[in-house]
Order: sequence, then structure tokens, then C-alpha cells
Amino acid sequence: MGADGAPSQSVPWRKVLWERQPFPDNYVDQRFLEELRRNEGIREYRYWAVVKEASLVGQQLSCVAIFITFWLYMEQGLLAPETLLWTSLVCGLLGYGLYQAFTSQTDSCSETRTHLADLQSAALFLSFTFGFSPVLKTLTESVSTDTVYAMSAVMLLAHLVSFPYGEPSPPGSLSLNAALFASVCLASRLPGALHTFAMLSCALLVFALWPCLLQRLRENSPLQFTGVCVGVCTGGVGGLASQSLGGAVLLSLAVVSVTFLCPLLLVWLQRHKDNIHGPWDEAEICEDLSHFLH
Amino acid sequence: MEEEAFTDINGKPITLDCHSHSSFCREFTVSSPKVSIGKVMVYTCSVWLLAYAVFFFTQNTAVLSSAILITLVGMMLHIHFVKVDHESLLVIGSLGIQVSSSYASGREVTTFIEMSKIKDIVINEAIYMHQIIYYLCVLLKEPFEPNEVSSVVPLFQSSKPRLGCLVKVYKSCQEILSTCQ
Amino acid sequence: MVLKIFFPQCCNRADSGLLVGRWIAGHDSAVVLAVIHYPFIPGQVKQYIQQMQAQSGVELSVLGSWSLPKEGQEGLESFLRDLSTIFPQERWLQISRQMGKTGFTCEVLSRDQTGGSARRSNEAEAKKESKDGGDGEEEAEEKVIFVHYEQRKVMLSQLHPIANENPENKSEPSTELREMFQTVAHSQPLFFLDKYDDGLLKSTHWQSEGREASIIVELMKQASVPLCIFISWLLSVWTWTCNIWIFSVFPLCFLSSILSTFIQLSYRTEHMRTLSSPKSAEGHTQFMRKANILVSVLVDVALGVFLMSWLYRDDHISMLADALVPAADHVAQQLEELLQWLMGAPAGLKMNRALDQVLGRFFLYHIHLWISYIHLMAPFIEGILWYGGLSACFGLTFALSLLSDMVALFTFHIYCFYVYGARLYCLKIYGLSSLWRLFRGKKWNVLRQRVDSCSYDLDQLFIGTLLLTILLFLLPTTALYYLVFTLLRLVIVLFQGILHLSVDFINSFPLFAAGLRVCRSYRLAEGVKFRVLCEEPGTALHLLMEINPLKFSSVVRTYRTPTYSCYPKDSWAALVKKLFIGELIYPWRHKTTKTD
Amino acid sequence: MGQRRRAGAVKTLSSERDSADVARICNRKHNICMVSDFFYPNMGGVESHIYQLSQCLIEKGHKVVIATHAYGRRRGVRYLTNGLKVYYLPLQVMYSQSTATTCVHSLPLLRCVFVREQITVVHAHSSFSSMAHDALFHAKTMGLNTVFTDHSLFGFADLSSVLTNKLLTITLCDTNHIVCVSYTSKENTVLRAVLNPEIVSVIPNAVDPTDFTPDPSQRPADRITIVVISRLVYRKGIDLLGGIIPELCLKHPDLHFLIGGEGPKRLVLEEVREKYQLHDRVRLLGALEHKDVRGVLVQGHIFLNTSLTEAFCMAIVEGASCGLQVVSTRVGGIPEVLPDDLITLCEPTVRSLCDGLEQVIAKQRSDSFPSPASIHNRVRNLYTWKNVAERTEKVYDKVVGEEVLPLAKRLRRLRSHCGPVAGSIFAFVAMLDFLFLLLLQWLLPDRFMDVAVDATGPHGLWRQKTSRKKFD
Repeated sequence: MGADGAPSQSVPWRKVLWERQPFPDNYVDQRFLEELRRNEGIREYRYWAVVKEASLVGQQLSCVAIFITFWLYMEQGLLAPETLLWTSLVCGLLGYGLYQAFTSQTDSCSETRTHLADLQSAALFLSFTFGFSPVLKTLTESVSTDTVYAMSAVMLLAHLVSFPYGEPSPPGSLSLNAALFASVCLASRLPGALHTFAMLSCALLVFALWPCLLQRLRENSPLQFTGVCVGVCTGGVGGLASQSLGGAVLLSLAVVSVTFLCPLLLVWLQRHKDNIHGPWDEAEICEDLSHFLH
Repeated sequence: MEEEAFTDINGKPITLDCHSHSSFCREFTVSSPKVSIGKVMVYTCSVWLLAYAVFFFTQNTAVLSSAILITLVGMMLHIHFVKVDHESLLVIGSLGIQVSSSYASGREVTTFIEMSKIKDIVINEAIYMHQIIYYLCVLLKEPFEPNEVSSVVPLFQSSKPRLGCLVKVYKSCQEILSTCQ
Repeated sequence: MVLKIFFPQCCNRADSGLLVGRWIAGHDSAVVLAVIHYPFIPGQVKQYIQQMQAQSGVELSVLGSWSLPKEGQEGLESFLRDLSTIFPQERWLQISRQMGKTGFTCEVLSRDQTGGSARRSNEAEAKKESKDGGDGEEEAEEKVIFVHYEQRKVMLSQLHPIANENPENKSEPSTELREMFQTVAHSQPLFFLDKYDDGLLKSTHWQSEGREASIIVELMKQASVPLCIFISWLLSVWTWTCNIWIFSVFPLCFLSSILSTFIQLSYRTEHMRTLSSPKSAEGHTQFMRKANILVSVLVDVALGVFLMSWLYRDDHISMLADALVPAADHVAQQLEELLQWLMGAPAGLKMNRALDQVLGRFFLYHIHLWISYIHLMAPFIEGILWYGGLSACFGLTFALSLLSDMVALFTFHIYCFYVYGARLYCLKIYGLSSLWRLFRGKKWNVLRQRVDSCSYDLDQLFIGTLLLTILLFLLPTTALYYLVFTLLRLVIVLFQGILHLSVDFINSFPLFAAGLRVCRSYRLAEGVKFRVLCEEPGTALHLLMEINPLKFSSVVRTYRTPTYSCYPKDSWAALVKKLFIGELIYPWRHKTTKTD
Repeated sequence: MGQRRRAGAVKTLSSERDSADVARICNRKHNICMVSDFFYPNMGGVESHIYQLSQCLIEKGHKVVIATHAYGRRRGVRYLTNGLKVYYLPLQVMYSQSTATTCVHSLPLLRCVFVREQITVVHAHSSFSSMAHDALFHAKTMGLNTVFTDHSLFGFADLSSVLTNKLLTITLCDTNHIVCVSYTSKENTVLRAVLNPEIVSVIPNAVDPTDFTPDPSQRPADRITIVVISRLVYRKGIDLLGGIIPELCLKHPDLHFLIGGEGPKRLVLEEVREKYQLHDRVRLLGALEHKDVRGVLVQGHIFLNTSLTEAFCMAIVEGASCGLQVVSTRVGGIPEVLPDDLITLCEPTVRSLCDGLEQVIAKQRSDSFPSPASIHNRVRNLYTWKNVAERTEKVYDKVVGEEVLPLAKRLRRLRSHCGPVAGSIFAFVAMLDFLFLLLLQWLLPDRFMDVAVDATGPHGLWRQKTSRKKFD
């Protein structure tokens, strides 16, 4: 093999190494790169499906907006902490009922947490928050207001970025922690300890419990899910509008771009996709091998 | 007793001086060029100019005196610890090898290695700074297993001659070693 | 093989005679020790040599003959050769020196040829038989090296690294030079034969001058014995008092393990014990160790006495005492101001007011306690100082270590502050680190010693975040307190460290060895160096062997008396890390660990 | 450090006892410098390839030196068999034994090596090794001809491979010739480093057939043993193996597995063994020395390779050379390596692999296979290092004739070939490299560098020396 003489075309070239062929080593056959394939196994995105998925992002945005709105109201004293407490209590109970309904409706076999446990952790939340609220109140008084705002803004951003949009419940620890940290920072700016308590419980409701309920909703009735998303978005925009128009406009722009424009961009960019595949690709293991282990 | 001109690894001229006292006792002296007046001048002037510049801005005469002091002390240290004037290697058959390097100030550092400790003299390669050089070295035996090499004493460390010079020294060393085994 | 003859310089001009010395086995070299002049009776020579051998333990023998022909002594040649039959050796050296020439000539006669007809040529053949492979064509002179050595220096010098004295475990096969040195050193009795006393034999070798001095030394040695006994008796009494039970109950033994004065005391005691051991030092190292200790003790005491003379002249002590209490007050006042400053907004830092107040009050109360304690002690301070000053007569080191102890006692409050601050800070850091892991949804896996990811429950996350927030916002306050008090602590530690280092230096520096290196540099030999003396054509090669003195650095390394070193325990990086995570630092190694 | 290095370098003992007779250099055909991050004491395919190839080239009378980075205390200059000279250059290792690349910092040392060894061809190995890339770059700056051997396949999907491919494009854009180990690897390389396929040769790896001879007596009669020898990592499809083992072991009670190799995926196999109680039938031998491999291979009947990607699988050739039946996944260049009657190819799924193994086991029971000896005889002559060396020699002959692009052309080529952004960046880097070279040549002109004493080769000083040492 490797005789540099003129390749005698009598014998066809074969893509094998074990036999010595009358071709030079750097011989290029016309069958060179014949196994090259492009864009195989690529999934086509359809616009509305993507929009439906993306609406979750929008609603999370507006959840944050709603929380901020509440805080603004509280800070200006337009909203009494008691009312907020009561409302959040009612909402919590309502949501809990819905949650139970969904779980019982879907499957109660995988249900492990008992009502007692739920009650227990609820009591834990409330007691801790209530106990700590005076401390939290004095916590950031020496820190300048701008710092606190910047910190909470960054934290909320981190929450939005690290939020597990694919699977909102259980909430990712980083996102939830960031949100809670931000809410503590904000809450400590409020005039009274009770305000802080109310704010924190509200934060708990919005950031911790709401995603779980939303997840259930998404699983069971997609239609209502979209409805709820739209509702939340409008609520967020409206609430913010009642405080600051500019914010509301920005929020609505963000929501629209996230839910409608980005999917459009994605679908449009699909056409320029160009993946090269060939025998050299690393074969990926498609089947699930975990059952051999566990 | 003849002088030969060689160059060291950076191309500076050095001279090798072979002095044969007897058939089994030779002395090799590699002497590098003397410290050049011009260089000293340049350094001193630069330091003093700098000092004067500083003095010009901060009207403080201590600067000048300190500059003078620095140059003097620096020169002292340089000729006493850094600048090696010549290195010599005295090979005495069946007695040992004596390595001595004398500094520009006349200070001399000598070590004598007995023949019973010496395994061999070889030319070896090493990576030095950003280049790969040949150097001559004495291999010392392990005290108990005579075939093992315990450590290596490099020769002509400060003036690093090039291969030609090393080979010359090496060959006549080997003559002596082989006759006196 | 080349024959090496080590020839003493003092015999260069000796009259003709017999060469007495030793063949070094295995190295084919001869050490000439002395020349015995004519006339002599061979029997006496042999007897004398045997007697010397018995005294010195060196296998001496007659190496050959030495001839320095003067006028009127011709025709010695044949006679000298006949001597070789009288003193049978397997090799007979015949060294001769003409008046005109500086170099020697040497003939080597081997036993198998009768002394009469030894010519160089056939003697060369004899050499050829005796050793194979050597080319016999070479001239005999060229196969001989004369190495001239100075007998006195070689006899007195000690070759380094020191071969261990006990022969059963030889570290390494002793080399030629070592053998040579030992030969010369051991054959001291040979040199006592004085050239002035009229014995039966006259010989030339190194003559020790000044017997008188040595007599004085002898007397002192004699005198030192009862002194040693007395000291050792004192020591035994002292140790007995130390070992009675009162000193072994808790607080005292704890104190004695902490206070550096006690440690210095025990250390000195050990020194004295080594010094006053009645049996004389065997071996070079032992001797050097004793000498070093003795000199350092003497210097130490001298310094101490000097200090005392300064202290008790126009009562510096009372001045010191009067200065001390106001100083303590001043320090306390400074601290109070510092705390006040901290309780405000120090350096523009905004700290949590509540916590700030609490901590500040706490520390203020401490300072108050401390001041009252100082004032309680005020009247006694002068007495303490006075008696403490007496301790200087034991040596400067005692005074210094006493001083460091006093400093430690007087700044106890700062130490307390430091400990409180550190503990608080440490706690915070620990909590923060673990909570930060929770914040990121990770946890520390103890079994695998690594950080695993884990999914927490809602309530865990919630409470964890609350605590994290609280700790985070309270951190600056504690950190500031910690920082300030750590700095204070470090200043004191630095001061004590300097004291410790100086004490350690005085204890361990080998003064005697250093002095020896300076004055009698040949006593401590690192090796030898050779100079080519003269090469005349035809004569053998002549080398001058000089002694290469030990380097100062290695002198200190070899003879540094092993001591409780108090060098920094951990590297700078480790120290900084400890400071950062708020561990308590005791930068001076615990004094009971002995390191040589 | 110097002391330490010298103490290390003493291995070269008196290889330079005699003087440097430079004349010997002239009658050489090529002076080749193999550059790669991967060499002994590191063990693997690339390492053995470089070593064997160098040995064969030395036998053919070329001069070969190897440049790699320092491995721990192994730094300086060492000599291997036949006076093969290895430079362990003190370059900073970044990760997985690959040096950090700045395209500049390694120039002084490499220049020193090239100049003093009078190198005519620089041969770099493995696209994972950044030192190889540097060497190609510098060699072009110094006007030397270069050859590059690619041992591995790359995807185009993820970010890391995109970056690596860009780097490869740049370093290979003016490399004279490229060698690949299989046609698939050739296609892959041509695509990755947008190349003209004419300058890419396919020269397969080889195994030393004398090391891998069959020995049926070692096989236990009462059982069927499947041998797996590979590093236990994801790329070798160990997860698949973890699926196969229980499936087959439940079916065939007399089936045994013999697994050699070490790696992070060992946990998987151990868990499987735990779960299905297969401690007596699945033996994990851990990491194997190269010399022990044959001893393990001959104990088995079937050789299983579950790799997910391979450029040229040496392991299966070794297995076949020991007379085993080879079952492998159909990935990369594996289909090209062995004729169909020696290998059973399956898809990289547990199902397909199990089926393949089933067939082979069935045939093994009915022993309708040719005898190991006959298999060995067929495989023996397929891949030999001698052949590899001959073909590589041809490449060198071709390369030496070619002219090296002058700087201006080189810059233009970089700009045109590697895209506007990366191209101009690296044109700039090439400029820097050139200027740096000028600086170095001004600091230390080539004429001040000693030409290295040449010890290599059958008639080199090495042999003379050893022989002379014998009788004195």
C-alpha cells in the first residue's frame, strides 16, 4: 500500500485500512465525505407552542412586579399590614385548597406530605418570621438606602435568572433564597415590625408557594394555565401602573418581548441552523441505563 | 602550559589555560574577561545621574551621598561575591580533584574531592534559563553501592564554556583517570 | 597506581636517618611521622616503635630511609640499602635530597629483591609484577607524589563532617585523608620525645613548645574536678526541691509550663548537668558542646551582671516602678478611647447600633476591672521589680524571660479581648459559610469530604435565608472589633517574640566554636586544598597540603546547641488564613517540643 | 532546582564521552523532532505511537529527538533505547497533562532544540496537546517544514470543540502535511481545519504483533470469558457495559467478565456488581501495565469494545492479534480496522450489543470459529510499525522538498484562510512571534549554540559507547 504510482482505477477504492490498496496515502476518492449528513434529528419549533412555554417567564416577571407593587404600597403607608396579612392568609388557604384538589384529582399515590406536616411548616414560617421581624427591622438601618435597593434589585434579578422555568416546583434553592434575601432587605426598610412580618409572609406566598400551585395547574389544565399567566401579567402591569407608569410600560414591553418576540426570533433563526454529522460523532446513549443500577 | 581562546555559551570570549605539572597532574584554568572599566563607568554614571535628578527635585544632599555609598558598596559586593575572575580544576591522579574559583576581589573558594568518592567525569546536558547547554560535571559515588551516583558537582559554573572547551578538558581528565585507575 | 608520601614539613631539613610512619592500607600511601637520626641501635628502634604503637594504637613501622647528605657523609647509599634488610618491609622507601635541589628523589625497593642491586629499571619491573596493568616504562619519580603537611595543624584539626566515634557502626568507609588525619592525630605520644632530653634515640618531628602552659592547664583540670562535684551536688538538691509534690499540683505545673522563666530555668539546669558531669568529654562533639555551653553561660552571666549594675545604680528600679503604673493607666485610657470610637461610627463605617453598644459596654467593663486590678497591685510593683532584677545575676536570659512573662501578665486584658473577639468572629464565619452553602443549594458531605448538591425543604430554605441575612448584616460589627483587638494582640506577640528570639540566640549560639574558627581556623577543617610546590624536571611532584577551614554557616549549623526553638510555628500564609477564619493564634511553638 | 535537574539528568551518563563529530549529521536523511505533550511517563495510544515510530525511524537511519513537557521531577534531557533523545522542557502544565498555550512563551526553548539538533522536519502529535500547536506555529516562524498527526475525533456541536477546531484551523493552515490514523479521522480533520484533502495522508496506527501472541491454553475450558480493556470513562461507553453485564450474566451462567482499566466510571461497574451479586463472575483488574495486557487478553474468548467514539481502536487489533473474537460498536474508524469476519459490529445500544454478543457466544459454543493461531496469523501482518515508518518516511520526503511560506505570504494566508477575526488576530500573533524570534536571535545568535552530539541510530555514538563500556 502507499505506492505513489498512478492509481490504477481498475480496482475500486474501499474505505478500509486492513488491506493494502494501490492508492497513495493521500488519495482522495469521489466517495470522500459521502457519509456527511446535515441537520439530522433537529426538532422544528412551532411558534405558538414556544409562546405558550415562554408565557411562564412573563408571569414570573410580573410576579416580581406584583411583589414590588405591594412593597411600594406598604412603604407609602397606603396599605395597612393587617389587610395584607389577611389577604395573604386567605390567598394561602385558597391556594392550598386548590393544590389539594389538583393532587387528589391527578394521583394521590405519590402524595407523601400529610396535612399535619404542611401545618407544621406553616407554623414554623409564621413563628420564625414573627420572632425575627424586630431584628430584621433594625438590621439594615445603618446601611444606606441605595445600597439596600441595589442589593435587592440584584437579588431579584438573580431570582429571575436562576428560576427553574422548566419545572417550577420545587423551587430552585438559589432562586428562592435570592428572592427571600431581597424581600428581607426591602422589608427591613418598612416603618414597623408588623409591616416586615406581613411583607415576608407575602414574599413567602409569592415566591415559594405560588410556583408549586402553578406547576400543578400547568400539569392538569393547560388552558387555565395560560389564562392564569395572562391574568398575572395584566395584574402585574396594572399594579405597577397604579404606582409608576414608566415602570408599567417597561414591564409590559419586557413581558411582550419575552413572550412574543423572542419565540419569533427563535423560530426565524431555525432556518440558519447547520449541523454537520458523520461517523466521527460521539454516539450518545439514548436509552435510560439507570434502571440497571436502581 | 598553553593558552587557548574559547567562547562561553553567550559568545563572550574566555581563555582556557592547561598546565601540566606531571603526567598525572594537570591544572585547567578557565578565566573570563576582567570586569570592564567602561561597564563600571556606565553603571556608576547612571546611578549618579539618577541621584542627581532626585537631588534636583528634592534639595536633599543625603541623596547624593547615599548614591555614592550605594555605588561603592555595590561594586564591593559585586567583585567579592558575583564576579568570578577565573575557575580552575586541578586533577591529581589517584589523589583527587580540586575545584577552585577565585573572585575578582581575590577571594578564593576551594573544594577538594577525593578519588575514592569520584565515580566519573562526564559532559552533561541541562536546561539553563531559556537555553540548553552542555556542562562538565563530576559524578560522586554512593558510599555503599559504588555503582550508584549520589550527587553531581558541576564544574566551571560561573564561566560556562562551550562544548569545544569542555571536550578538551574532558579528554585530558579522562586520560588521567584511566591511567590512574 | 601512584605512590603518595605524606611528608611533614618540619622534617625537610632533618639529618639523615630512618623514616618512621605508617602505610595506609588499601590506598597505597605512606604517612611519614618522624625521622630517627643516626646513630641508633636497630633493636632499640624496634622496641621504641613497639612501645609507641602500644601507646598510640597506630600500627607504626619503619618506612625507609631519609638521607640529607652533608659534607663528609658520602657513600651512604649502600648502607641505607642494607638497612632495608634490617627492617624488613614489603616496600622500602629511600628518600634522598641533594643540597642544591629543592625537590626530593625517592626510590621504592620491594622486598623480593635483595637490597644490594636495586636499580630503578628492575625495580620498575618489580612494580610491574606487584601491580598488573601499570605501564612500567614510566620513570619512578613520576609515580611518586610528595605531599607536604604541617604536622601540628593536621594533628590538632578535626575533619568535618565528623565521623562518629564509636567504631561498630561506621557511617561510611573512611577515606584516605581521614585515615591520614587520624594517624597523625593518634600518634601524639610519638611527638613527646623531646629533642633536648638525651634519650637513646634522637628524632625530628613537631616539638610542642611551652610545656609550662600545658602544666597550668593540667592544674586547672585538677582543680575543676571538685568544682564539678560541688555543682552537681547543688543540682541534685535543686532537682529534689523541684520534684516535691507541691510543684506537681495543678496550677503550679501549669504555670511552669507556660511561664518562660521556668522554662529557661529548667533549660539552664540541664546545661549545668551536662557541664558538671565529672567524667571528661569523650569525642570531639561532646567536648565542643560542653565548651560552647560553658562559654555561652559565662557570657550570659556577664551580661546579666552588667545589667544589674546598671539597674541598681542610682535606683533606676524605683523610677521604672513609678513609670509603670501610669503607663498601665495610660494604656487603659487609650483603650477606652478606642472603644468609645468603635461604639460611634468608626472610620465612617456604619455598624449595627444595638450590637455595637452591647459589645462596647462589655469591653469597657473589662477595662474597668483591669484598672482596678492594677491599682490593687501598684504598691507591690517596686518590690517585684527589685527581686526580679536580682534574677539577672543568673544571666541576661533570665532577666529577659522574666520581662516577657511580666509583659504577658500586664497585658492579660488585651489577650482576653482578643479571645472574645476571635471566638465571636469564628462562630459567625462558620455559620455564614455553612449558610452560604445552603443558599447555593449545596451541603458539606462529611463522609466524602466534599460539597454535594442537595435539595432542601421549603422551611429549611426559608429559615436558613433569614439567618444568613441576619449574620451577614451583623458581620461588619464583629469583624471590626475582632480586627482591632487582633492588631493589639499581634503587637504584644511581636514584642514577646523578639524577647524569645534573643534568649534563644544567647542560649544556642556556639560562641566557642566561632571563636575557634576565628583564631585557630585550622582546628575545624572542612577539607584540604593542595598547592603545587615546585616541579623540576626529573624530580617527583611536590604538593603542599593546606587545611581548608570550615565555613561560618556550617560552623553554626554543626555546633548550634539544640534548644527549645521558638520560631514561628506556621508559615505566613497559614497565619493569615487562621487570622481570617478567626482561629486563636499562638505563634510561638509550644515550648516543650525540643528541636535540634 | 538546577542541582535537582542535573541530578536527574545524570541518566545520560557518559553518552557524550567522545567529541561531537558534526560530520555524522550530514549523511542523515532527515532530522526529525517529534513534539507532543503526551509522552512517557504518561501512558496511552499517542505515547506508544510516538515511541514506536521514533524507534523505527532511528532504525532506518534518521535522527529523531522528542520534545515534551517536564513530568514532575523528570525534567531536562534523557536518553531512551537506541539513544532516542527526549527533551523534557520545563513548561507550565495547565490541565490533563496539557501545557498552557500563549503561542509565544515556549519559543526560546523550542528554538534551542530545533537549532542545536539541526532539525529539518517538525512532527507534532495529537490535537489535544497545545505544545504541539505551539511547535507548529514556531516551526513556521523559524522556516521549518512541519507534519501533524491527528489521533482523535472531534464533534462540531459543543463550544469547546468549536474553539479547538478554530485553533486547529489556525495551526494547520500552513502545515505542510497532515497524517490521520483512519479515513474517518481524515474526513473529520479535513472538515475541522478546513483543509485541502490532498495534503492529508491516512497512515493507520500499528501494534507490535510479537507482544500479542495467542495462548489458548490459558483459557479456562468450563466458561466463556469476555475481556474488556479500556479506560473506565464515559467516552469508552462504560455505561453501556454496565447495562450489558447483568443482561448477559442472567442468561448465561457460565459467562465471565474480565475488565482491565481504571477511571471515574469504575463506580458504575462496582454498583452493578453489587446489585446483581456478580463478584465471582465480574473481575475488575484496575489499571494495567502495557506488558500485562497480553496476559489478560489470552485468558478470554471474546474481546468487547463499547467505545462511543474512536479514531483507530488499537485495543481491538490487540485483541484480535491474541486470537479473540472481537465485538465492537460501529463508531468512528472502527469499521475500517478489521475485516468483517474478524469483528462483529453493533450499534452503540445495550440491545444491539447484547444481540451481537449472543451470536458470538453461540458460535463460540459450537466452536465454529477459526483457531486463535490462524486469526493471529491473519492479523499479524496487517499493521506493523515498520510499514507505518515507511509511509511516514514518504511523507517526510515529500515535505522536505516544499518551500516554507515567507512571513508576508503566511500572514496573507492566515487572514484569508482562518476568517477575518481570528485570522487577523493570529496574523498579529505570528508577527509577535517573528519579532520575538528576532529578539532571541539578537540576544543569542545561532552560531553560539553548540550543535548537539548525535548519539542516535544503529551506528550512533550510543552503540559504540555501550560496546566500549562493556569491555572496559
